[in-house]
Amino acid sequence: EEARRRQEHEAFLVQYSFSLCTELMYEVLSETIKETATSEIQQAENEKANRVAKCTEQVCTSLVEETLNADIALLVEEILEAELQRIHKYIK
Amino acid sequence: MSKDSQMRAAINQKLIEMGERERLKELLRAKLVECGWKDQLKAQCKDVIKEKGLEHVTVEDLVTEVTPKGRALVPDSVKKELLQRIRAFLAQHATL
Amino acid sequence: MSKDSQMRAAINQKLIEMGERERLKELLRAKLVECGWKDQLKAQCKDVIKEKGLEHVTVEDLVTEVTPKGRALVPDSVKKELLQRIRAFLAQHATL
Repeated sequence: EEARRRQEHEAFLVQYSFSLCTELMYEVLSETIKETATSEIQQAENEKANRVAKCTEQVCTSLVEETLNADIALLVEEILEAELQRIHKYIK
Repeated sequence: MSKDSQMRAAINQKLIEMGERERLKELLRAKLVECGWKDQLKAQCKDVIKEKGLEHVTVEDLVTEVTPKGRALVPDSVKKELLQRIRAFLAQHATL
Repeated sequence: MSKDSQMRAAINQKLIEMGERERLKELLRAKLVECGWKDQLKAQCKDVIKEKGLEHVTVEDLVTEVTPKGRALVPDSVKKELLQRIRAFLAQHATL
Protein backbone atom coordinates (compact mmCIF):
# COMPACT_ATOMS: atom_id res chain seq x y z
CA GLU A 1 0.00 0.00 0.00
CA GLU A 2 2.81 2.34 0.98
CA ALA A 3 4.67 1.55 -2.26
CA ARG A 4 1.50 2.17 -4.27
CA ARG A 5 0.89 5.53 -2.56
CA ARG A 6 4.48 6.55 -3.14
CA GLN A 7 4.19 5.62 -6.81
CA GLU A 8 0.97 7.58 -7.19
CA HIS A 9 2.54 10.57 -5.47
CA GLU A 10 5.53 10.43 -7.79
CA ALA A 11 3.26 10.25 -10.83
CA PHE A 12 1.29 13.21 -9.52
CA LEU A 13 4.47 15.27 -9.01
CA VAL A 14 5.69 14.52 -12.53
CA GLN A 15 2.37 15.52 -14.02
CA TYR A 16 2.12 18.59 -11.76
CA SER A 17 5.67 19.69 -12.65
CA PHE A 18 4.84 19.58 -16.34
CA SER A 19 1.61 21.47 -15.95
CA LEU A 20 3.21 24.13 -13.72
CA CYS A 21 6.09 24.48 -16.16
CA THR A 22 3.66 24.96 -19.06
CA GLU A 23 1.58 27.41 -17.04
CA LEU A 24 4.57 29.55 -16.01
CA MET A 25 5.96 29.45 -19.52
CA TYR A 26 2.59 30.58 -20.90
CA GLU A 27 2.29 33.44 -18.37
CA VAL A 28 5.83 34.72 -18.79
CA LEU A 29 5.81 34.48 -22.57
CA SER A 30 2.43 36.24 -22.84
CA GLU A 31 3.57 39.06 -20.54
CA THR A 32 6.93 39.43 -22.24
CA ILE A 33 5.49 39.36 -25.77
CA LYS A 34 2.90 42.00 -24.83
CA GLU A 35 5.56 44.21 -23.19
CA THR A 36 7.94 43.81 -26.11
CA ALA A 37 5.26 44.51 -28.72
CA THR A 38 4.14 47.62 -26.82
CA SER A 39 7.65 48.96 -26.42
CA GLU A 40 8.62 48.22 -30.03
CA ILE A 41 5.55 50.06 -31.32
CA GLN A 42 6.28 52.95 -28.95
CA GLN A 43 9.88 53.03 -30.12
CA ALA A 44 8.83 53.01 -33.78
CA GLU A 45 6.38 55.84 -33.06
CA ASN A 46 9.07 57.88 -31.31
CA GLU A 47 11.51 57.33 -34.17
CA LYS A 48 8.89 58.41 -36.66
CA ALA A 49 7.97 61.51 -34.66
CA ASN A 50 11.64 62.46 -34.45
CA ARG A 51 12.08 61.91 -38.18
CA VAL A 52 9.02 64.01 -39.02
CA ALA A 53 10.28 66.82 -36.76
CA LYS A 54 13.79 66.73 -38.22
CA CYS A 55 12.63 66.54 -41.84
CA THR A 56 10.08 69.32 -41.33
CA GLU A 57 12.89 71.56 -40.09
CA GLN A 58 15.03 70.61 -43.09
CA VAL A 59 12.19 71.32 -45.50
CA CYS A 60 11.63 74.67 -43.80
CA THR A 61 15.33 75.54 -44.03
CA SER A 62 15.49 74.66 -47.72
CA LEU A 63 12.34 76.68 -48.40
CA VAL A 64 13.93 79.71 -46.71
CA GLU A 65 17.19 79.18 -48.64
CA GLU A 66 15.38 78.85 -51.93
CA THR A 67 13.34 82.01 -51.34
CA LEU A 68 16.35 83.99 -50.14
CA ASN A 69 18.51 82.91 -53.09
CA ALA A 70 15.84 83.96 -55.57
CA ASP A 71 15.03 87.22 -53.78
CA ILE A 72 18.63 88.25 -53.19
CA ALA A 73 19.47 87.68 -56.87
CA LEU A 74 16.45 89.73 -57.90
CA LEU A 75 17.21 92.51 -55.47
CA VAL A 76 20.84 92.70 -56.58
CA GLU A 77 19.80 92.91 -60.24
CA GLU A 78 17.30 95.67 -59.45
CA ILE A 79 19.82 97.68 -57.46
CA LEU A 80 22.57 97.38 -60.05
CA GLU A 81 20.11 98.33 -62.77
CA ALA A 82 18.96 101.36 -60.76
CA GLU A 83 22.55 102.41 -60.12
CA LEU A 84 23.36 102.12 -63.83
CA GLN A 85 20.30 104.18 -64.74
CA ARG A 86 21.33 106.79 -62.20
CA ILE A 87 24.83 107.05 -63.69
CA HIS A 88 23.49 107.21 -67.26
CA LYS A 89 21.22 110.05 -66.25
CA TYR A 90 24.13 111.78 -64.58
CA ILE A 91 26.36 111.40 -67.66
CA LYS A 92 23.63 112.69 -69.95
CA MET B 1 -12.46 18.07 -3.93
CA SER B 2 -10.33 15.12 -5.07
CA LYS B 3 -7.07 14.29 -3.34
CA ASP B 4 -5.08 15.46 -6.38
CA SER B 5 -6.82 18.82 -6.53
CA GLN B 6 -6.32 19.26 -2.80
CA MET B 7 -2.64 18.58 -3.17
CA ARG B 8 -2.42 20.80 -6.22
CA ALA B 9 -4.06 23.66 -4.31
CA ALA B 10 -1.74 23.13 -1.35
CA ILE B 11 1.39 23.20 -3.49
CA ASN B 12 0.17 26.22 -5.42
CA GLN B 13 -0.37 28.05 -2.16
CA LYS B 14 3.06 27.08 -0.89
CA LEU B 15 4.69 28.23 -4.12
CA ILE B 16 3.06 31.63 -3.77
CA GLU B 17 3.59 31.97 -0.03
CA MET B 18 7.28 31.16 -0.29
CA GLY B 19 7.75 33.51 -3.23
CA GLU B 20 8.93 30.59 -5.37
CA ARG B 21 6.36 31.20 -8.10
CA GLU B 22 7.71 34.72 -8.66
CA ARG B 23 11.31 33.49 -8.47
CA LEU B 24 10.58 30.86 -11.12
CA LYS B 25 9.09 33.50 -13.37
CA GLU B 26 12.07 35.75 -12.77
CA LEU B 27 14.42 32.90 -13.60
CA LEU B 28 12.55 32.24 -16.81
CA ARG B 29 12.62 35.94 -17.79
CA ALA B 30 16.36 36.10 -17.15
CA LYS B 31 16.97 32.93 -19.16
CA LEU B 32 14.95 34.30 -22.09
CA VAL B 33 17.15 37.39 -22.17
CA GLU B 34 20.34 35.40 -21.68
CA CYS B 35 19.68 32.94 -24.52
CA GLY B 36 18.89 35.74 -26.98
CA TRP B 37 15.17 34.92 -27.22
CA LYS B 38 14.16 38.47 -26.27
CA ASP B 39 16.40 39.98 -28.93
CA GLN B 40 14.93 37.60 -31.51
CA LEU B 41 11.47 38.63 -30.43
CA LYS B 42 12.36 42.34 -30.75
CA ALA B 43 13.75 41.73 -34.23
CA GLN B 44 10.59 39.83 -35.10
CA CYS B 45 8.44 42.77 -33.94
CA LYS B 46 10.55 45.23 -35.93
CA ASP B 47 10.18 43.08 -39.06
CA VAL B 48 6.39 42.99 -38.75
CA ILE B 49 6.18 46.76 -38.14
CA LYS B 50 8.42 47.38 -41.14
CA GLU B 51 6.51 44.99 -43.36
CA LYS B 52 3.01 46.20 -42.48
CA GLY B 53 3.81 49.85 -41.81
CA LEU B 54 3.49 51.44 -38.38
CA GLU B 55 0.13 53.01 -39.18
CA HIS B 56 -1.36 49.59 -39.93
CA VAL B 57 -0.23 47.76 -36.79
CA THR B 58 -1.74 47.80 -33.31
CA VAL B 59 -0.19 46.22 -30.23
CA GLU B 60 -2.81 43.45 -30.45
CA ASP B 61 -1.97 42.74 -34.11
CA LEU B 62 1.69 42.56 -33.29
CA VAL B 63 1.11 40.23 -30.34
CA THR B 64 -1.04 37.92 -32.49
CA GLU B 65 1.55 37.94 -35.24
CA VAL B 66 4.66 37.23 -33.18
CA THR B 67 3.26 34.93 -30.49
CA PRO B 68 3.45 31.61 -32.42
CA LYS B 69 7.03 32.21 -33.48
CA GLY B 70 7.92 33.58 -30.06
CA ARG B 71 6.67 30.42 -28.37
CA ALA B 72 8.41 28.19 -30.89
CA LEU B 73 11.70 30.00 -30.41
CA VAL B 74 12.07 29.18 -26.70
CA PRO B 75 15.04 26.78 -26.45
CA ASP B 76 14.38 23.36 -24.95
CA SER B 77 17.26 23.92 -22.54
CA VAL B 78 15.33 26.80 -20.93
CA LYS B 79 12.20 24.68 -20.56
CA LYS B 80 14.28 21.84 -19.11
CA GLU B 81 15.96 24.11 -16.58
CA LEU B 82 12.61 25.47 -15.41
CA LEU B 83 11.21 21.96 -15.08
CA GLN B 84 14.31 20.91 -13.16
CA ARG B 85 13.90 23.74 -10.73
CA ILE B 86 10.19 22.99 -10.22
CA ARG B 87 11.03 19.36 -9.50
CA ALA B 88 13.72 20.32 -7.02
CA PHE B 89 11.24 22.55 -5.18
CA LEU B 90 8.59 19.85 -5.14
CA ALA B 91 11.06 17.24 -3.91
CA GLN B 92 11.80 19.48 -0.96
CA HIS B 93 8.35 20.77 -0.17
CA ALA B 94 5.74 18.36 -1.53
CA THR B 95 6.32 15.37 0.68
CA LEU B 96 3.70 12.74 1.23
CA MET C 1 16.43 56.58 -51.10
CA SER C 2 16.96 56.94 -47.37
CA LYS C 3 14.04 57.16 -44.96
CA ASP C 4 14.87 60.81 -44.34
CA SER C 5 14.84 61.77 -48.00
CA GLN C 6 11.61 59.84 -48.50
CA MET C 7 10.07 61.78 -45.65
CA ARG C 8 11.32 65.13 -46.98
CA ALA C 9 9.96 64.28 -50.42
CA ALA C 10 6.58 63.36 -48.93
CA ILE C 11 6.41 66.63 -46.97
CA ASN C 12 7.39 68.70 -50.00
CA GLN C 13 4.90 66.91 -52.22
CA LYS C 14 2.07 67.60 -49.80
CA LEU C 15 3.08 71.27 -49.54
CA ILE C 16 3.25 71.63 -53.31
CA GLU C 17 0.06 69.68 -54.02
CA MET C 18 -2.02 71.97 -51.87
CA GLY C 19 -0.30 75.18 -52.94
CA GLU C 20 1.03 75.67 -49.43
CA ARG C 21 4.67 75.87 -50.51
CA GLU C 22 3.97 78.98 -52.58
CA ARG C 23 1.87 80.50 -49.80
CA LEU C 24 4.72 79.91 -47.35
CA LYS C 25 7.18 81.64 -49.67
CA GLU C 26 4.81 84.58 -49.97
CA LEU C 27 4.42 84.72 -46.22
CA LEU C 28 8.20 84.70 -45.84
CA ARG C 29 8.59 87.50 -48.35
CA ALA C 30 5.97 89.59 -46.58
CA LYS C 31 7.66 88.99 -43.22
CA LEU C 32 11.05 89.95 -44.66
CA VAL C 33 9.68 93.26 -45.89
CA GLU C 34 7.82 93.83 -42.62
CA CYS C 35 10.87 93.25 -40.42
CA GLY C 36 13.08 95.55 -42.52
CA TRP C 37 15.23 92.75 -43.98
CA LYS C 38 14.79 94.01 -47.52
CA ASP C 39 15.82 97.55 -46.60
CA GLN C 40 18.85 96.33 -44.70
CA LEU C 41 19.92 94.20 -47.65
CA LYS C 42 19.48 97.09 -50.09
CA ALA C 43 21.67 99.26 -47.89
CA GLN C 44 24.20 96.46 -47.76
CA CYS C 45 24.29 96.24 -51.58
CA LYS C 46 24.71 99.98 -51.91
CA ASP C 47 27.61 99.91 -49.44
CA VAL C 48 29.39 97.24 -51.46
CA ILE C 49 28.84 99.12 -54.73
CA LYS C 50 30.09 102.31 -53.16
CA GLU C 51 33.13 100.60 -51.71
CA LYS C 52 34.15 98.67 -54.84
CA GLY C 53 32.89 101.06 -57.50
CA LEU C 54 30.03 100.25 -59.87
CA GLU C 55 32.36 99.41 -62.73
CA HIS C 56 34.00 96.68 -60.67
CA VAL C 57 30.86 94.90 -59.51
CA THR C 58 28.92 92.17 -61.35
CA VAL C 59 25.59 90.66 -60.35
CA GLU C 60 27.39 87.45 -59.33
CA ASP C 61 29.94 89.30 -57.18
CA LEU C 62 27.28 91.22 -55.39
CA VAL C 63 25.12 88.14 -54.82
CA THR C 64 28.13 86.25 -53.41
CA GLU C 65 29.01 89.22 -51.24
CA VAL C 66 25.63 89.93 -49.69
CA THR C 67 24.12 86.42 -49.48
CA PRO C 68 25.77 85.38 -46.18
CA LYS C 69 24.65 88.59 -44.53
CA GLY C 70 21.20 88.25 -46.10
CA ARG C 71 20.86 84.82 -44.55
CA ALA C 72 22.12 85.96 -41.19
CA LEU C 73 19.73 88.90 -41.15
CA VAL C 74 16.59 86.73 -41.29
CA PRO C 75 15.14 86.97 -37.77
CA ASP C 76 14.76 83.70 -35.86
CA SER C 77 11.17 84.63 -35.10
CA VAL C 78 10.39 84.56 -38.83
CA LYS C 79 11.98 81.15 -39.27
CA LYS C 80 10.12 79.88 -36.20
CA GLU C 81 6.81 81.19 -37.48
CA LEU C 82 7.35 79.48 -40.80
CA LEU C 83 8.25 76.18 -39.14
CA GLN C 84 5.21 76.45 -36.92
CA ARG C 85 3.02 76.98 -39.93
CA ILE C 86 4.47 73.95 -41.75
CA ARG C 87 3.92 71.81 -38.63
CA ALA C 88 0.34 72.98 -38.31
CA PHE C 89 -0.27 72.31 -41.99
CA LEU C 90 1.14 68.79 -41.78
CA ALA C 91 -0.84 68.05 -38.63
CA GLN C 92 -4.01 69.02 -40.45
CA HIS C 93 -3.40 67.63 -43.91
CA ALA C 94 -0.82 64.89 -44.00
CA THR C 95 -0.58 61.29 -42.89
CA LEU C 96 3.15 60.83 -43.14
